[in-house]
Amino acid sequence: MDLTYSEEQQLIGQQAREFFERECPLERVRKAWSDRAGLEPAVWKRMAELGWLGALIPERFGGQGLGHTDLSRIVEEMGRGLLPGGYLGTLAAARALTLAAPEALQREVLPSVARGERRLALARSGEGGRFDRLGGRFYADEQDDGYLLFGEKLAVLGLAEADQVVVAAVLGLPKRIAEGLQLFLLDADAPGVEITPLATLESGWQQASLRLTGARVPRDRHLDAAAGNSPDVQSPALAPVEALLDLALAFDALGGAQRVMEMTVEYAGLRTAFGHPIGTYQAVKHKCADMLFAVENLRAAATWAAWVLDVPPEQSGADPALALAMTRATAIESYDLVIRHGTQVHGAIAVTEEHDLQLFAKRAKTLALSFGSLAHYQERILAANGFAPDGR
Amino acid sequence: MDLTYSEEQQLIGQQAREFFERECPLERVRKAWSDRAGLEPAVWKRMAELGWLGALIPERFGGQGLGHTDLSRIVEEMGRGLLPGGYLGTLAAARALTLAAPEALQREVLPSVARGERRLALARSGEGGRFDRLGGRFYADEQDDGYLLFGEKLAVLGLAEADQVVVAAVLGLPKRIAEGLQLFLLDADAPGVEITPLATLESGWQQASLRLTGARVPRDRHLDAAAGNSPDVQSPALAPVEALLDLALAFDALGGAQRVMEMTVEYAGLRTAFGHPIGTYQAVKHKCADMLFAVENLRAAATWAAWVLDVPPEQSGADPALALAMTRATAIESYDLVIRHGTQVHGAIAVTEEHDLQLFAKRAKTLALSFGSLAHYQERILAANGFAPDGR
Amino acid sequence: MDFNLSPEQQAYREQVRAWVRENLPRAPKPPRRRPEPPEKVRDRYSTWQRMRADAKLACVMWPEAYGGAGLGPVEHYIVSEEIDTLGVAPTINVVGFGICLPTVLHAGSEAQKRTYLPPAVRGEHVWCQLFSEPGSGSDLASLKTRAEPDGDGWRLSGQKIWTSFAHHADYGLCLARSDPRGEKHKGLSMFIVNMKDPGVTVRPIRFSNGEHDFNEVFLDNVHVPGDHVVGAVHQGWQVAMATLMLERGTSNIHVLFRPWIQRCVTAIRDVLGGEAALPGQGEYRARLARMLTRVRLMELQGLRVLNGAASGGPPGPESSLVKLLWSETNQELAALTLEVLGPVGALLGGDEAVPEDGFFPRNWLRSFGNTLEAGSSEILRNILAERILGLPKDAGRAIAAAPQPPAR
Amino acid sequence: MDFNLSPEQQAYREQVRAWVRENLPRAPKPPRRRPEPPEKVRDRYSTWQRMRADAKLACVMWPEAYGGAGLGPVEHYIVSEEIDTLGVAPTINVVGFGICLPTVLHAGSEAQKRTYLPPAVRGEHVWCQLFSEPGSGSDLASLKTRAEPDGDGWRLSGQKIWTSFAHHADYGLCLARSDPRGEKHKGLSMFIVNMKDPGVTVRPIRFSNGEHDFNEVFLDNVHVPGDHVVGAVHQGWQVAMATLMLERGTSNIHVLFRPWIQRCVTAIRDVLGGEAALPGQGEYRARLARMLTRVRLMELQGLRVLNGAASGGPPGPESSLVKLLWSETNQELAALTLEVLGPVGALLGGDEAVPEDGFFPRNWLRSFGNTLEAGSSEILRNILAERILGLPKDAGRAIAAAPQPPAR
Repeated sequence: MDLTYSEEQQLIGQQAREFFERECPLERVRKAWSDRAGLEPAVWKRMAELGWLGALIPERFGGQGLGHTDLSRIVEEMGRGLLPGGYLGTLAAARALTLAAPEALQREVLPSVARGERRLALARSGEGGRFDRLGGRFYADEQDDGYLLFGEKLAVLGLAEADQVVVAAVLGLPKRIAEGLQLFLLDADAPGVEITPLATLESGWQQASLRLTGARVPRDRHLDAAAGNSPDVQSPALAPVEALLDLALAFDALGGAQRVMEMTVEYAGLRTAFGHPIGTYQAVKHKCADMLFAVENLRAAATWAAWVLDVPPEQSGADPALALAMTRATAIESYDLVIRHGTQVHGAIAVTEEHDLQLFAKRAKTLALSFGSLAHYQERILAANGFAPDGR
Repeated sequence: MDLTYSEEQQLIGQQAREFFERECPLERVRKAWSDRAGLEPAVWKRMAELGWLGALIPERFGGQGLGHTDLSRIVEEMGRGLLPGGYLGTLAAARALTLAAPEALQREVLPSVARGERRLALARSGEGGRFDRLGGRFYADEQDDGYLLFGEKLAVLGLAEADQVVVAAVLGLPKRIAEGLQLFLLDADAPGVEITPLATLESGWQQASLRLTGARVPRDRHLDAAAGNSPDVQSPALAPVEALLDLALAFDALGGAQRVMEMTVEYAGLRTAFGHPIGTYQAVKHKCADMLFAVENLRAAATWAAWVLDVPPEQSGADPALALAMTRATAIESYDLVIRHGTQVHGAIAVTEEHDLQLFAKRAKTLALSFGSLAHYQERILAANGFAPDGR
Repeated sequence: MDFNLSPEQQAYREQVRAWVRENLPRAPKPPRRRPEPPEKVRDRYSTWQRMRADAKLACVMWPEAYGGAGLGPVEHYIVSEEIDTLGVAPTINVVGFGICLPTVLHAGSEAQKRTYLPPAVRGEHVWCQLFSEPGSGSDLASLKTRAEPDGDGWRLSGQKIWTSFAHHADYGLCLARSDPRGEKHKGLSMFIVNMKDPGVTVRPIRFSNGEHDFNEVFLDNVHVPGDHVVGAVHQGWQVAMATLMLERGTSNIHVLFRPWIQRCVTAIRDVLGGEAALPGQGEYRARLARMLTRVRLMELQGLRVLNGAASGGPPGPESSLVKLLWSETNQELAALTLEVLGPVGALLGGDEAVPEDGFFPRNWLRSFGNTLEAGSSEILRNILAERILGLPKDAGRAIAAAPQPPAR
Repeated sequence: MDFNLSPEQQAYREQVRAWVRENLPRAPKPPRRRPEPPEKVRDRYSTWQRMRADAKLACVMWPEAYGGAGLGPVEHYIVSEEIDTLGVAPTINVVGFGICLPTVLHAGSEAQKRTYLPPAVRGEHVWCQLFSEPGSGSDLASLKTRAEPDGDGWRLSGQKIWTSFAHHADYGLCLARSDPRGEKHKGLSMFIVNMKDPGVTVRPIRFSNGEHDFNEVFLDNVHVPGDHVVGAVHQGWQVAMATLMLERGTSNIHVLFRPWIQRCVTAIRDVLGGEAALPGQGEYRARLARMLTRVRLMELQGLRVLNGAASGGPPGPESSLVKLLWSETNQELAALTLEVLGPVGALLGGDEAVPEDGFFPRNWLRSFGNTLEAGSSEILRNILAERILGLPKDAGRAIAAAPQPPAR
């Protein structure tokens, strides 16, 4: 047992914090939000040079071949710095390609991703357990020379800046849900691909809606071609990619929540009322304690979940789906509590545009709403504990 | 608009408080609980003399013909004093007789109830929206000369000491639920009536289980005979009796919660820690404020609900079912909060048998569990606000 | 026990409703474009307020001599319900009518009353409240703005914050330290400041949702004539407290929340009433039932306040309860609505699926302020525990009743 | 990052399991009748403890010289998981092993260690902790029990409360004021009191659910020999604190809650898995999912504490987090279970439908104590805020680390 980060992992975290503080401080985040511009290309390029865009990509394709715990050190700092842009979209889609795509396609796509020259997004049918347009609903109609893709999804992270998008679609049957999702790689500017940027609460993530009206995909861009084209075969990449995204979102929450807590504790020690620092009053003090409770619980869950993904299931003894569901549920509730208490302790100043706290509030709410609800993760927790679905 | 009690109502409340403090202080309540004896017969008799056993019974049958608000002044004090015994059972069953029974049966039963010579209980099929044995499940099989009653209910308030019991049963169809309940009066010692006293968390209420295995009821004890014996006809007495019980349970909670709050506030002002009364610490102080919030909200809801029952619907402009559902939901949540905060402020002493607070904790929990759950009332609130049932 | 209005009061309500039916069509129209330019906002406000004043449906509790209707709190409540909830015109003088002008009414000189009250009723002047300061929020009595004698008047210097609608205001009611030797709530005076005077600078503070109600106000050697002091010199704290006590029973703020609450409830019903099962809908239903109950409790506690005010007694604990109820209920309901909406709740626009042009996320952002403005939840709980339950004050602190900035 | 035990530690676990498999059948049998007479309780305890001691599976972290096994915190944790959770024998010496005897081990003289530790390991002696007093709970340092010099020893007089298992105890570890001039935590000394000595009276305190763990202990001029002082005279507070710090990392109390938590989860699953739809089941499911997550967090924070203890560092915030997690989770889960059970949850017996002989309502009553014992939730939040986050102390209060009575 060793619940500490390796020296290397500590260094990654430290480097990431310094990098984001220097290259993208909150003033730049604000500018990216108001311009809806995402991350500056120069910063993206430097992240590529640091190897972060290829963090999980195998070394033979120009990546770093790191593990989830290594990666988490970077993503936590992105959450702390509210890094704008579609990093998570590129991360998830590249992971899908790494896990499922034919060698040739990986060779074509991944090195340029790692070099920062190609941005990706991932659009899933059924994200967060919703099989409507909000959760995504895509299907692939087989043709002689490939597939035609149809369907839509309201909000896809990073899509507004993506060059290509990996779509998880049902094979053949528009009404079908849940099982048999397979992956396809589409060019963002291909015919039949409609991308509409959205005005969002958190304006950094480059979210856009995706509408596919018969977008053509040749067979060599069907990632799961080798797995067979039966509608019952689920892409083996899907579960690990979903787990990766859940993990990344949880670490983003951890970094943000930790920072809001620090801001709040500092303020509570300085601001006085009735002759004493407000931190001397238990109404404030216990809110701070509850923030610590929330943050440390999230840290405990998230570091555990990263480890679960890094080792084989027989070694962790844990169901990755349960570990990630608990971690995401904790992330949603912890970040929410930290934002509410942090705002209440700061007072009215925290509700103004000029205060940084509200930026974190917007990111936290988007994390809670856009990628699977608390209820979705709770149902997964119950399912993993032997409960039948709440169907009655 | 006048949201104050009349002078008479104030007097009733004052008289009731003094009476219960004198005639049944908490030491006697404790004894009644440990002996499982209910209220002392002498006290019951004196309550009859004060007119409280016939509070809602028409004057021509020896009652007082009071309204719900008048009655609430007594019941609130019963809750404050944790009065043991089956008062509420007698109250509800007598109300059912008053509203539904043929004149002759009323004349036979009600005067002796008002004189304190006859105790009643009420057993409903489907209490709290549950149509299993926990909520009650009775049906009446028609015969030439009357009905045979079958079915069972786990816990009936006051049944252990009742002479007679009013049973709400489905006509004819053992599988039928919800609609078409009609009322029957049974002697507690009749053949086919099985009454088993229960060991309960709150040991004063004389709860017992009722099992009917073909108990015979002559036609003149079928309260709703005039309404017809179709299984689609619901006894008109049922909704108002249910409302009366909900109201009484809410006022019982109000009286108890108010007293626990007073005990706690007094303790918080006296007990010191680290050189100050614990009431100076916001962790304690704000718990007390939340108790006040809970109690005053319950008072607002309960007094309104009593008024809603006292005036015609077109005058109150309110749906009695909604008013009572909101009141009971508030009663359950408020009493629960007061108990939890009261215990936490008192510290370990409140968890001991010798402390009075735990008596209130037991009564509060029984109020929350035994007569319709919080969820049941919440569903009724939604239904009254135009929501379809949560069936999916 | 009677929760109904008297027949006369019900007749008054019908009268108000009849006026609304007739005059609503003639009311100024809402803006086509947002944000609406300030002069348009002011125009709409003045036009509608003038219509109300002409019909004696503005400031109905004020004496007729000052432009009111000489009626009681129940009629005031009826007018709030029937007119204020319509959302016809911007509420840019809500603080003026709620705090500033009642202070003039209760503590001002006859000349001040005749000068300031009638034009305000007619919508000609807008007022703002210059109380809170950057370092003095809940602990208002620690304020630092100085008033120094200057000839027959005073010179005011300092910084105020959280000043609602200062960018529209003609006058500000300013609490400042007139006696530098006075500590805390001693040595303060209440001044009427002309917001157009030299030395007054207004800087906007935007909410996190982009709306602009609040401002910072900088006072730099602003000259205030001697007859602009309200009440006695150095008695500003007492003036503020007395007004606050009197007005607490008639704020009716919770009534203004009804439309917002209804929008949320409707949006939730639309989603939960849909065909598809939503993960978590059981919990959402339970929470909504709790909120619906809270809304009812808010109305009932509001009636208890009204009943107290109508019978002339001192305000009881109910006004603090009403504040806790509307603030916490609106905040929780705003958050619940987003959860029920799901992914679409995080969107402000760009897609036809976004309901009501992004109202719900903006409403959620704004609702954070509810538990801070007009008395923070923490201060209110202290008040309930200390004033109503009689618990001792916090160790090392002397609590003072802080006049609070009002809510939207 | 590695959440797994080392191969050696896993091998140790297998060894412990093998011993359990072999010896559990020979363990003393649970009582047929309840309440079990005290001497039977003691018998069962001693027999099982002796079996463990013979197998070197008791107090494994203590040096072999004093009856332990000289192993580390991880092995101690493994033994807790594999043996303590079995519920074989009553835990009447849990306070002795958790606080009293570690104090002797860390601060006692060599003679004291040799005298008291080995027989306790073998189950021959039971200890209790005489710290809390009626007027001194969270604020332990205000305790009033006096120790007056008496020849070569001391005379103790005072009243102690919340003394778990005093009715079984042979010895008590007593914190008393040896220097009457000392204020608060100065001038206290730590004494070993023979509970059978004249002047010691034990009065039971029953829980609201009828169980009896706690007692009041009256000390009336109890003579204590001079060599029964643990650590230096007047240094009792420091002795208590040092022990507490050392032991905080290895209490493993949360592990003991696993069986209770499992019973509740199973009961809930039984009801919610039934055929009929239950009103509110959606909300119950959400709350249960939250509780299941909390249980996992409790285990993870427990591992973080263990990891800290194993690496020899000073205990971090995790032990307070573990306390908050087990106490609040167990309490909420106990209440949720009753709600899910519905009407049958209010019954203690008298009907075959009552599950597990009324365990669940009794468990609910007992759970009220969880957020009070072993550090109240309020004290723990102060500790987290002040010691970890560095917030200032409460106005007018100097917080002191109070050694707390342990949980069941």
